[in-house]
Amino acid sequence: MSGDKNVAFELEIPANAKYISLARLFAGSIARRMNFSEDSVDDLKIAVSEMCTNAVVHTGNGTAEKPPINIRFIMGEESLTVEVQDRGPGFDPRCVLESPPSELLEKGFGIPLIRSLVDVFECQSSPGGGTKVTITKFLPGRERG
Amino acid sequence: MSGDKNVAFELEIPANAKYISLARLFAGSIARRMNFSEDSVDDLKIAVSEMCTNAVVHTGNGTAEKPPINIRFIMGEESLTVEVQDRGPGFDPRCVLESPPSELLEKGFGIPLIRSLVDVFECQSSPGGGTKVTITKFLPGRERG
Amino acid sequence: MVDNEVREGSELDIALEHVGDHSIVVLSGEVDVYSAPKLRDTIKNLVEEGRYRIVVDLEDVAFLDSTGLGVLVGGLKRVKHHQGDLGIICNQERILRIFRITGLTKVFTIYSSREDLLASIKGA
Amino acid sequence: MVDNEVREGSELDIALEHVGDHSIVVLSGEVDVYSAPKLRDTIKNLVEEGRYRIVVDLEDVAFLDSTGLGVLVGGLKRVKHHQGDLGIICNQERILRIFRITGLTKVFTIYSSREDLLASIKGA
Ligand SMILES: Nc1ncnc2c1ncn2[C@@H]1O[C@H](COP(=O)(O)OP(=O)(O)O)[C@@H](O)[C@H]1O
Ligand SMILES: Nc1ncnc2c1ncn2[C@@H]1O[C@H](COP(=O)(O)OP(=O)(O)O)[C@@H](O)[C@H]1O
Repeated sequence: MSGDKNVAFELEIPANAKYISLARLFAGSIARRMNFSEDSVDDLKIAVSEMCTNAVVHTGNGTAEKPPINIRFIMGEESLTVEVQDRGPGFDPRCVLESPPSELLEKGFGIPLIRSLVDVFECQSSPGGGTKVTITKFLPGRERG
Repeated sequence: MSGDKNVAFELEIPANAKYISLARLFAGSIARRMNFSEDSVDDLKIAVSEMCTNAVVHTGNGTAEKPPINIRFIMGEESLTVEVQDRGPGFDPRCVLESPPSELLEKGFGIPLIRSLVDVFECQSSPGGGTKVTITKFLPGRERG
Repeated sequence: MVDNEVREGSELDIALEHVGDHSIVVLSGEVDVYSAPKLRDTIKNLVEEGRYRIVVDLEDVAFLDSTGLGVLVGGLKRVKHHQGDLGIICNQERILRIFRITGLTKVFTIYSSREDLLASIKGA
Repeated sequence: MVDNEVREGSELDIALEHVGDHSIVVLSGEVDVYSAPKLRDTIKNLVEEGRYRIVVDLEDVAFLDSTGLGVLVGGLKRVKHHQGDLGIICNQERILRIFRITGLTKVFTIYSSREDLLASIKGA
């Protein structure tokens, strides 16, 4: 896949938990075609799955006619960037945990997990404005330019 | 996957031959989740591949900054519909062969093959206006209402 | 060429086995936000039946995400309430990693195999 | 759980074998508009080397589309020009079907296995 600069793929799925596996599968296929290692493919599948899960859960998970989730994959020469955009209620990203919770909680693992599996994590959200989470993972030996 | 009416997925891929396999893979995954038989999954993968091939080839197959190909999957309760839209030169669909060519030609197999693998085939195109090809395949026992 | 992609489809199969007072919950497939409620219900039912020694076998799990972790932590809390325990059987690095990153290797008893579990039940 | 989805990636591997005056082109992977040129070049090179008895082994092909058919027909025309032949080895229904639908089962000599081909070479 060399010689391409920033090839983009877009995927739109219904805001419903049962279709997250398709996004994950697609993420894995793209990562494999970029020759990421099988470990990195796994990392990316988990990260994309977590991003989509948050997007779907906070958009109401198929409760009614909910706006779909948009996923954008940008294949660079040295990295894969994935953006997941929802049109849910949004939130204040400053409230998000940087690392897993210290008490024994049943939630709050998502974002810390994503952070530890990818090289760049960004979250644009504001209450009422939907959320866009962007991650980037570099091919080996290509980290941070 | 029952209980859903017309769930739609959208996929946008660059107009480049090397990404057609991703569209095919995605088509297969959707078809399997709808419980199409493995034979029908194959039929759909071939049909989608042929549709994307025509779209990509006639949009210049990655020769320059070409507009992407849009693929829409509509999961109905009884059928899967796939639309492939390109922004290529378009053509007069009346010129297309209904069945495989009778002389030994190296081309012209695409559309006859699609037609024979799916239940409904539609082509909207006009010279200069891009092309949208739509196919539908019914789940077994659900053919033509 | 076998095509296993079909099995990547967030399908989760759950089988139950009882060994002495231990209940083994054998998972196969993918544990994500779509399939996790099935696991949550299974554990909840066991606890309601008074079975507080639960071991979840993750050897055939192809994918596990934070929702799956949450369900396991929830199960652990439930059984602890009754002086029980919830452990996992897992020898897959791709899955163990997720527990390690989230600090949960310290929280769950981890058996590296079915034999490992059975030996520990016998030894007890 | 083995994950073979990776192999669904329109990768085409081509190996060549020569048996007497026959050249066997062994394909594995997917033949589509992206990978077909590789097959076209392989056949073209054989013909340029004066090898006009070509058999394409499709047993390990997971996917073949109209572009692949076109390349095979092109190869057949080329070798016919030199009084040669281009056959296929294929026993996979999913692939044979494509030849049947397009009327090409009448055009290509089809061997159901490698043994079938070798027997016919010997018998000739
Ligand atoms: N897409 C989103 N839309 C709205 N809120 C979100 C979104 N993603 C994350 N959040 C907020 O961030 C919090 C932490 O997310 P996460 O770390 O994934 O854990 P969990 O989802 O288990 O709470 C969530 O509880 C939620 O309040
Ligand atoms: N998306 C498209 N854009 C423009 N022309 C198209 C498109 N799809 C098909 N065609 C026209 O229809 C013809 C027949 O297509 P097909 O049956 O797939 O065979 P082939 O592509 O091998 O010629 C093509 O040669 C082309 O002229």
